[in-house]
Amino acid sequence: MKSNTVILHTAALAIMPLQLMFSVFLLLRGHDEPGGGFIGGLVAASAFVLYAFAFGAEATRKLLRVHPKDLLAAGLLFGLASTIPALLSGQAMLTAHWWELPLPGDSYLKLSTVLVFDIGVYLAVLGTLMTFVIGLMEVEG
Amino acid sequence: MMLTALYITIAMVTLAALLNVYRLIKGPDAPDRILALDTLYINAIALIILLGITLKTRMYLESALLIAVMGFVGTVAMAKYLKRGSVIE
Amino acid sequence: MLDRLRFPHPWLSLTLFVMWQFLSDGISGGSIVLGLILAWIIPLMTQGFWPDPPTLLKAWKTPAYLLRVLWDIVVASVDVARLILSPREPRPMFICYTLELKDPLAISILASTISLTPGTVSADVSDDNTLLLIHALDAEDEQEVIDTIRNRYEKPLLEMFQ
Amino acid sequence: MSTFAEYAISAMLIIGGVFTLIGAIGLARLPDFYTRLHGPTKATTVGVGAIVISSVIYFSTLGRGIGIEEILITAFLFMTAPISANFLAKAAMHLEVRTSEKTRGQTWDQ
Repeated sequence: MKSNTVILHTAALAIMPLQLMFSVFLLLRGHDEPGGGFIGGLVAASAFVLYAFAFGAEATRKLLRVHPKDLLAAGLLFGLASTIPALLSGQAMLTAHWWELPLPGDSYLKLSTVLVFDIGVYLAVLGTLMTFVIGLMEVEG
Repeated sequence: MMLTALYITIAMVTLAALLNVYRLIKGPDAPDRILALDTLYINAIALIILLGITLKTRMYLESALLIAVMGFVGTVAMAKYLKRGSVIE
Repeated sequence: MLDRLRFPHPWLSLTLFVMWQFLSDGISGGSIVLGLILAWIIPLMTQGFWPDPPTLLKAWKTPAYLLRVLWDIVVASVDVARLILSPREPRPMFICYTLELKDPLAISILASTISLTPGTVSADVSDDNTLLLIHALDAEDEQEVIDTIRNRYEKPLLEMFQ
Repeated sequence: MSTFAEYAISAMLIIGGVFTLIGAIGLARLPDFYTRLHGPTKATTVGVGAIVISSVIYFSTLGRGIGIEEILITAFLFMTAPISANFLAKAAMHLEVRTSEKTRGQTWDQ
């Protein structure tokens, strides 16, 4: 490995889980408070970028497991899927639909097409940024 | 009394930010400028928290956390660029 | 699939789970389910890259160390503040410090501690993890700084990581 | 809000402001890069820490509970400040930034 990166290694390993959790938090609270898919995707991308600083391009690719372009495509598919319930019930495209799943402990898991759309944005942003970063790595060789 | 303390603190942090801008412009070297930027974003976090206290809302704390996350990655990226001439090896 | 359902880093998982309960405004069925999922997936993603699991043999010594560091951080800031405000020129010095610690995590903790405590910033770790370059803002004597660090921070860390 | 809480919040705010300002004065006034590194890593981090504590006290007296965000911000700043300082010092050593004449000891670059 490159000259001493002990401190960066430890830092990346300690900070990355926090960043990933924060990104999921931002994604999920996006419907009725500030936050949402875009900023959540940015934070997730920053976690992976920090990882790339510490461990290099190959390790980041391995960590992602899929090619970032596939993430981007999956995000777009999620966005498309969020339009289907409205179309099936004969309303205007992208009309929001809500379902509530009862859970033990007297609480509900709120699912909605808005959330599906937000997950799509999240994946698309993450995929785009990681495509940039990995593309730049390949240019530099 | 708390309000007075709040305004004095806001004035002090703003002054601190101005001093950082002075260092940012004067340099003399690239690491100095990055250090000034790093301190500037920490001051921005302080200002956002103070704004939240003034407006009695916790809505802005997420943005402060966001600046902390992104600012750190930015500082590391710039320092790595100076050291290697490239950000990712 | 089932053999993947394990927690490679129980402490990390526990921290993530507890933190998620706080983040999602109180404990509810939904937050517990999501917290468990996150506490499972995130450590699993990064597990291959942790160095040999840090063996915190004496975990109960951590709070004492943290409190000491926290107190020293406050003292350090007052020291630095006084120096910045006094008209006297500081006497900076670069110091080479020989590490006794071997564990990478322990070295990182020591370096961070040094950066946050009185008058010193750790500037670099040598390639073979045996030397630490320290910049002292206002040092009288090289040996004095080395002794302080050795007794105050490295000894407790040595006891914690073996 | 009780008077005691109000005094505590005011004191914490002023302490935070003073430390932040001193960190910035150090950044503007000290002679070379390595000495300037000391201001932001210590004084500014502690300053923001004090301001965060006052925010925690304030919102808990308003009855909105203790938020994890403040704790996360503090933990994050205390974790990242030394690492940024370390990286900037490495970059400065690589670029062979001028040190003030009074500096004793040698830098190294690898």
